[in-house]
Amino acid sequence: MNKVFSYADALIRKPFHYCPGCTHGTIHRLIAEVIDELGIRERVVGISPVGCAVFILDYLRCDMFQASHGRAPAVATGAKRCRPDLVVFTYQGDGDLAAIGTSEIVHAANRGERITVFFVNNAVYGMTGGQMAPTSVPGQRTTTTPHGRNTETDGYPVNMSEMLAALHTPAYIARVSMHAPKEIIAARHVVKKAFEHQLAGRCFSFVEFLSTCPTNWGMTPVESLRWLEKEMLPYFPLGEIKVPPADDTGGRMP
Amino acid sequence: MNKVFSYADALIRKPFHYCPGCTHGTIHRLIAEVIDELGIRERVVGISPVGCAVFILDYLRCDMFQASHGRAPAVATGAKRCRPDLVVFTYQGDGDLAAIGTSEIVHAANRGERITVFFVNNAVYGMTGGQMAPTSVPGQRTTTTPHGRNTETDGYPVNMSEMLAALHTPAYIARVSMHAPKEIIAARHVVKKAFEHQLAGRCFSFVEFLSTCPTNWGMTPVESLRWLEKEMLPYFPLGEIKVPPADDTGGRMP
Amino acid sequence: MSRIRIMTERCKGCETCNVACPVGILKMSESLNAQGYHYSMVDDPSRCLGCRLCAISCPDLAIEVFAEGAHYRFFAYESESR
Amino acid sequence: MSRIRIMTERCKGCETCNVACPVGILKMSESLNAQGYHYSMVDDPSRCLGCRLCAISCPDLAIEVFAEGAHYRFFAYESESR
Amino acid sequence: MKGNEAIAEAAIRAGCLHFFGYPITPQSEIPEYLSRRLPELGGCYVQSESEVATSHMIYGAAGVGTKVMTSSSSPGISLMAEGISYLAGAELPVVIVNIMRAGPGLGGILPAQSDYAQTTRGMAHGDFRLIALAPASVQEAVDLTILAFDLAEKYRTPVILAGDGVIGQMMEPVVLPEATVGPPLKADDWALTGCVGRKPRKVSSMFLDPDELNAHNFKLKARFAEIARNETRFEAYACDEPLDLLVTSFGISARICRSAVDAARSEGLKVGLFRPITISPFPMDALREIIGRSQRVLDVEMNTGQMLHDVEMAAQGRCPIDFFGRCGGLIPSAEGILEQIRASLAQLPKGGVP
Amino acid sequence: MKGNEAIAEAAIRAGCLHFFGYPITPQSEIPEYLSRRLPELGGCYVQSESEVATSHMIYGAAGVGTKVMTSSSSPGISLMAEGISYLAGAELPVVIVNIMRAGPGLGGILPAQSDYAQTTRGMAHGDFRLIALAPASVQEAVDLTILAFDLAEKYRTPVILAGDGVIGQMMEPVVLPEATVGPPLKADDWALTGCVGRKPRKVSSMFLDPDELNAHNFKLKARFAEIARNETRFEAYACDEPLDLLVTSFGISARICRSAVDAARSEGLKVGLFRPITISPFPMDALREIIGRSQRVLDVEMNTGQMLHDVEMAAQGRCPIDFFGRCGGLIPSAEGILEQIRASLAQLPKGGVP
Amino acid sequence: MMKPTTEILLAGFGGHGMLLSGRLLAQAAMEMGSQVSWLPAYGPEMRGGTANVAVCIARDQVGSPYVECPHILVAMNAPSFDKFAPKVKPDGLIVYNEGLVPNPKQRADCTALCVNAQEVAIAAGNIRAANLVMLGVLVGATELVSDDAVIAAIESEFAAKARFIPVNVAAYRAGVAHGKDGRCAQSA
Amino acid sequence: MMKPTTEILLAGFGGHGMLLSGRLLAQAAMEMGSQVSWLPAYGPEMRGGTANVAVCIARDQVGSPYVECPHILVAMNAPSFDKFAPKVKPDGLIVYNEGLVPNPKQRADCTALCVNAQEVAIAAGNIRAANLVMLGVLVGATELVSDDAVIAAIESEFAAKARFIPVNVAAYRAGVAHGKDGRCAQSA
Ligand SMILES: Cc1ncc(C[n+]2csc(CCOP(=O)(O)OP(=O)(O)O)c2C)c(N)n1
Ligand SMILES: Cc1ncc(C[n+]2csc(CCOP(=O)(O)OP(=O)(O)O)c2C)c(N)n1
Ligand code: SF4
Ligand code: SF4
Ligand code: SF4
Ligand code: SF4
Ligand code: SF4
Ligand code: SF4
Ligand SMILES: [Mg+2]
Ligand SMILES: [Mg+2]
Repeated sequence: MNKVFSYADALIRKPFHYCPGCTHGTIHRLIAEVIDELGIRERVVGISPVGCAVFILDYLRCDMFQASHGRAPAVATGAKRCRPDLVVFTYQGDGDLAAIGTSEIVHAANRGERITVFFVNNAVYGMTGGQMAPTSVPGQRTTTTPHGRNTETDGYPVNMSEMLAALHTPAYIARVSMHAPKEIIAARHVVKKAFEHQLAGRCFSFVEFLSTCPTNWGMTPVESLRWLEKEMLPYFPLGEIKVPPADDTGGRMP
Repeated sequence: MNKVFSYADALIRKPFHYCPGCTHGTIHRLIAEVIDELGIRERVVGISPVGCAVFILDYLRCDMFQASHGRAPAVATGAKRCRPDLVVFTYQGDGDLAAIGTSEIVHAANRGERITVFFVNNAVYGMTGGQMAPTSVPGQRTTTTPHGRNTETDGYPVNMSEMLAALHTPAYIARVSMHAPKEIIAARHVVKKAFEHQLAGRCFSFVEFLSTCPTNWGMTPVESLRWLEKEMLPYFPLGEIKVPPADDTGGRMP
Repeated sequence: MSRIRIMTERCKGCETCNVACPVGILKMSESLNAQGYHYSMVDDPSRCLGCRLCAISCPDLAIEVFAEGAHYRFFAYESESR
Repeated sequence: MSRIRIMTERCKGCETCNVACPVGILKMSESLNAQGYHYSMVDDPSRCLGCRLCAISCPDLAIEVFAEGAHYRFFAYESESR
Repeated sequence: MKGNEAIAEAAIRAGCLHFFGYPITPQSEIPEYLSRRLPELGGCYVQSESEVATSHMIYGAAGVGTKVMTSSSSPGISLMAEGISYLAGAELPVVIVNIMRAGPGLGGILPAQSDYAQTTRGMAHGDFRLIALAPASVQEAVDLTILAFDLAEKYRTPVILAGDGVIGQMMEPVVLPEATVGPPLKADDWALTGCVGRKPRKVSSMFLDPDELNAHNFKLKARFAEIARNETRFEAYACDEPLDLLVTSFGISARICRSAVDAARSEGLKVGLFRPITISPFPMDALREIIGRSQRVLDVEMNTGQMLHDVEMAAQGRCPIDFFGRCGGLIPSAEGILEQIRASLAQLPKGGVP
Repeated sequence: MKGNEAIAEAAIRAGCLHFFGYPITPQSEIPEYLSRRLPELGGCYVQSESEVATSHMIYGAAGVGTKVMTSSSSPGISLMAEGISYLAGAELPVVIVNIMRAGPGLGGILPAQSDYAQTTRGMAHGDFRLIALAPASVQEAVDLTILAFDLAEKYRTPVILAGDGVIGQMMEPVVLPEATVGPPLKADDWALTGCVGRKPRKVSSMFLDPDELNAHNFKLKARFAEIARNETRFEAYACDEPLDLLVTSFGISARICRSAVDAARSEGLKVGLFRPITISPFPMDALREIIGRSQRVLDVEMNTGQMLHDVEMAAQGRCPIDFFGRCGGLIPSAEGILEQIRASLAQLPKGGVP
Repeated sequence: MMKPTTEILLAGFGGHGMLLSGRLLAQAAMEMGSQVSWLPAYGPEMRGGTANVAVCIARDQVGSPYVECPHILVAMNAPSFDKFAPKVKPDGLIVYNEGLVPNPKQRADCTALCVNAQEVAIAAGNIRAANLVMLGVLVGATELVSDDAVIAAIESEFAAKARFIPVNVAAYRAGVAHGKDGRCAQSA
Repeated sequence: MMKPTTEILLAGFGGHGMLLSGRLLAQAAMEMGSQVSWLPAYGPEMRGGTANVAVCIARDQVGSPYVECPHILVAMNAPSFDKFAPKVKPDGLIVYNEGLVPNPKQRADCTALCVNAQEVAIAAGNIRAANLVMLGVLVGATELVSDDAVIAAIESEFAAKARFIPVNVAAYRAGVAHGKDGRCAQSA
């Protein structure tokens, strides 16, 4: 019999330290599979965030930076501007990208850095123990919203993909989810497209993953897949939010 | 004869230090006039930025903070949360608000702080001598874009109003211009509306002013009014970009 | 009957009022004020409409406008309530 | 003919594969693995479609899938070019 | 009570009902606790988007006359540097808690004392020094939190409570002040509260006239000198007689040293312990006096030797100084320190070691 | 050449073709100059959105093996604090120019030396010290810029060029190195360049194992000690004989002191000048030796007394130290310093003043 | 066994609940008028990895809250046993879980006590109460604190989830019985 | 007049171009083999306010580039004159613009030279070249640098806008003539 599904080469064969059911692992795998598929592992420099996914450093078989909390897009800018031949991506959580790193992501997008950003939105600060994130949904209980996120004092969840899509410069912005196999399959194609835009010299590609945090959501992994679908999708609709125009030849959009 | 146009009380009668033709002065005046008209001078706390308009500190007859570069919305958050009875506004340039202060403005907007933000977009870093701003237009020559802003390396101008309007929370976002008397008149009404939203307890109102910087644009004041109209308007369309729904009663939007 | 008063010493010679005046009665002085600027002057005061556009446009608050009796408002600037 | 292999020691017992399997042939073990988790097991291997959905959903890379000969692909996952 | 929670509750008892902060290990219990309590008490908890923003939120809060606190840990404190300089320049009373962890960079999340130099000397650009208090127990964390608010108000200055992961994470019984909520800030004569019936005010750190800024800086310097005169605090433990060895240490490591010193004294060794409570202003004179009657000094820190600099300054070369540092999250054990005490004593030319 | 432009051109001559920065007075000529020159030379100039971002852009740039520089002024440097700690922790060679202005807070934009303590001690959280070089002329700014790149590469550490508004704004003739563009960074053995034919690498400051982080910190400490042994630089001017008064000063104020010392010597006064060129590591031993043969010390700074701390450390209480500081944008004049020299000499118990 | 300060280290995996056992012990001692400290050693991961906690109980002041060489070790699993048993002070006590410590390397100079915590917990009603069994063994063997004080601490800890109180108390009592028994004890 | 270091302060309003005059002077001196420094005092405002620059010319090394008490003051307007004239060193030289300094408070111990810079500049072809007139007076009176060196500096400064060279040179030469003349000179 043939193996029809196995490890990606770009993944180091070391068990993930993530909590049971945490979809960070799935997202790592998708990225690794696409790196393999595109044959770019030796050109890739990845940038890990501060957040649970800081450990992606230890899981990918390619050159990796560890960036400070929120600043991965700035690190990516420095790396890519100096070595345009590299394929540069960041991997960031919602605290990292949508809170402390807001400036860096907005301006990397707006300058049109030729990088790819993977944004893992699990609606909570995972690593630090489950505080409210800017992407927490209304009513969501976290360790700093004991009675649920109150829109009167905390506002509504920030929708980074739409916000970045309101800028003129960036080439590709899409949102995918990890809550069901068919969404994971769709996500894989989106990851590939995002890298392909970078390889084609197009500026800034961005993929938002809706992801689970069973531990801090206080649910079983299967419950959290359901919760993601039911509670997060209404605030974070899936799909390609911005794509380069059909006649784009690789430079900026007109 | 009756005086039909004169100083606002909320303005200190001290000549502006701004360059000839700089429309910062006009914007100061509009704000002062509306403060007078609404009779709120003694409840107002204003927050000055770092930029040419840092000196608004010396021109308004109300309590004033000086905030660090870009952080005025955070200062406003601190002030308003602790003293909800105050009427709090920030006054910020494009370097201040659209570059270094991106995080602070996005999150003040997204938390729905009950403050009013006046954003003066003159497409350049005025105070520091004319470097490129995130809002500089393609081809615009500045001291750090000697051959004009190059969209291939610097991206397109960031459109803050549209970007913030992509968020769910903020109540009111509008863009006005200083390039002609009729626009100034329109701007005055918008300034008033913005304050009124705050007074009605609605969250976050935001007014973007297109403004001139004759000195750093290297033009006469009259030329710069024309340049604003011709070069900036295409990237920064005027109008109300986000308004509360008609049935809004003063709280959050639904 | 309307008239404007230009506070010459506040004027920075930007000419914004000159282009704002719908009847074109403003021009710049030959001589310099103490700040070293050519300042704005009214050429033909009798034609002033009292429309306030010059004052509204002046970035340096150098213009006041006066009008006789119940002044006809060409447009709303301040709220009527005032 | 298809079959899957669950690397029991990598399994963290999250049950994601259980709900992903379209034919419902996966279930959790009674006993614990060395990490202390109930692990996923195949209940009725003969019914496995080789659809890969379990493996695709597993966050911990604990499942490999094998198929006989030219495997019928239910959907595109990897690019065909590979 | 857990140290972090004790600090949070102490702040409330000191009258602080407004907190702005960003999550970071190992201090997250402080915001978590306050996010629950403050709204109940009519105050506010705001989770900021970053520590940069936090430092300016407390600037706004203090500027309108509010007792306010934030807390963070090492990397977060670095991000507040510019804001702290503004707070110092504008003379705003705020309390900033730093539950230190191991650096530099991301480092690790385990306890350390690696921000001593930053806290006491070079917190940010410009001429200013801050008050910094270093507790050695949960009870002292409570007492110093309350003192921090008092000093901030009295001298119109930011005050740093310099704890570490051990203080933050450990549980000990504590006695809290009786009052459930302390008094508000006295700021009638300078806060921005709307200019009803008075002239408008400014809160600003901008002085474009160099003479004014020069005078402002020397005023701040004089104020710090006054603080040094009035508020310097330290613990001199078993330091009454001439010593063969003086152990110097601050915060939690001093607490551990105390066990080691006890053990050493029970062996008959002439060993004392000097612990600055105000690590800034540093109790220079007091330490110098005790060093003056010590044969040798052993400085113990959970870093590579930062307070060491101040100890050397106090010693003025008058006696040899040994250093024992564990960092990166390692905590020196009383046993390890005792061993080091013996090693230091063994260096003494004559006597000292029985 | 204007100081800022000279620094910019010197960086190019040192082989730096990549610059990331955010505008701030009084250093804006550096980015302006480089925004023109670097693209011509095939390098890049990127205007960042903030100094926070800048410090991480240079982290990315250096991490892929690029010679890189940024420049800023005091408040902007504070915003880089966290980033600098990461750079230090990850051992990345970068050059950071600080054209200091008056603080704290917004302060003013005129020249000052008010970031000495920050630069030399407490730049950020965590255990690390940096190399900091303080030029006293435009020529020296050029030389030290080039040296900064060398030292950064040799010791894999960030290096601070600590200038001030005077150095940045003044014009003086300079001699530049012949090479138009210097060599690239040697980073073959650690940079992230894509893992072709080798194992993947990491650039990180994270060490979750406390033993590893402890070892890392002590390694960094040992490296700094090595730097102190090898690279400490100073100028001792007219210090050969025993002195009635030793003037200590750094950077531009030392240059002004030199005129005052010249004038004093021409009056027959026994006055010398000690100027650290590496303000970090500080030339402690050299200064201590000279103070050993001086009656009195006069420390002159454009702040309220920051290097003073190091001078006191060197003096170890052996002789009285006077301080003369002007700050907030005020520049001490040679005449003013001369007066102060006379006043200090007048304090001497006997002799010294003719 | 009571010293001026008694230093106890409780160690296990992240999910084992040793931090809670330690907290109950500290709480009980405090109620009985002792000075106590409770210091967890935490890791960056939310789950997995060893988690241990140092509890010091003193008549007067607790000196160092950090314990490298405890008087008493309570080890839930093999990694904890292997890491900390060698550090126990001479004449110390080691309580370990024989279910998860298959090959204990015994110390000649210490007393050892063992119990199959999971088994006892299952018998008491819930495998997850194994940490309370361990605590019970410790208290049964040392009488550091009174059963009443521990049970009061359990009741206040689970006040919000009262249905868990009985099984935890049962597990604790079962542990105490084992501890008093001194099962599998071997003295130096 | 040549000292080991000659310290010159050129002062005026922001738009007056005194910084440029100073730069040309420094450039010329440098070309002639002297050591020089040029240090502007800048303000936060883009326009308005006084703007002044210190130029030091030395045979060897320039000591302090910061000049509080200059040997020579070139004052374009009254505020500059009033602020700096009292600080000029005894036996110093003060060049001022009589057009904008209506009531000069003369120093008994200094030489004063005056010119109506704007008038002379208008005569030379452009009122904005008044700064060159002032420079010319200074050089004419002191011969600190040669005319050729100054003119070379002007030419390189305006290389990109060559059409401005003639008027600037003319204004400079007119200033030199006035300086040599010693018009309105009054010695101590
Ligand atoms: C400057 C700074 N502030 C705060 C922290 C603490 N911190 C570590 S991870 C994190 C947030 C993690 O949340 P997210 O980015 O959503 O990632 P997740 O763990 O949820 O994947 C925070 C606040 C830090 N390390 N540095
Ligand atoms: C942290 C920090 N960085 C940079 C500066 C320098 N700076 C002062 S004003 C300014 C930009 C001004 O531009 P803008 O905000 O557009 O205001 P404008 O002057 O154009 O009105 C900058 C970069 C500063 N003061 N502080
Ligand atoms: S805490 Fe949440 S995000 Fe982090 S590993 Fe666990 S489940 Fe995943
Ligand atoms: S520099 Fe520009 S923005 Fe600043 S005052 Fe002058 S014209 Fe206005
Ligand atoms: S009021 Fe109207 S008409 Fe009269 S001068 Fe002004 S703009 Fe012209
Ligand atoms: S708009 Fe005002 S400042 Fe400008 S020219 Fe007219 S009066 Fe003068
Ligand atoms: S391959 Fe498909 S059918 Fe087979 S076990 Fe997995 S999910 Fe079920
Ligand atoms: S999805 Fe993977 S980890 Fe989860 S139960 Fe199935 S095999 Fe185990
Ligand atoms: Mg998250
Ligand atoms: Mg601007």
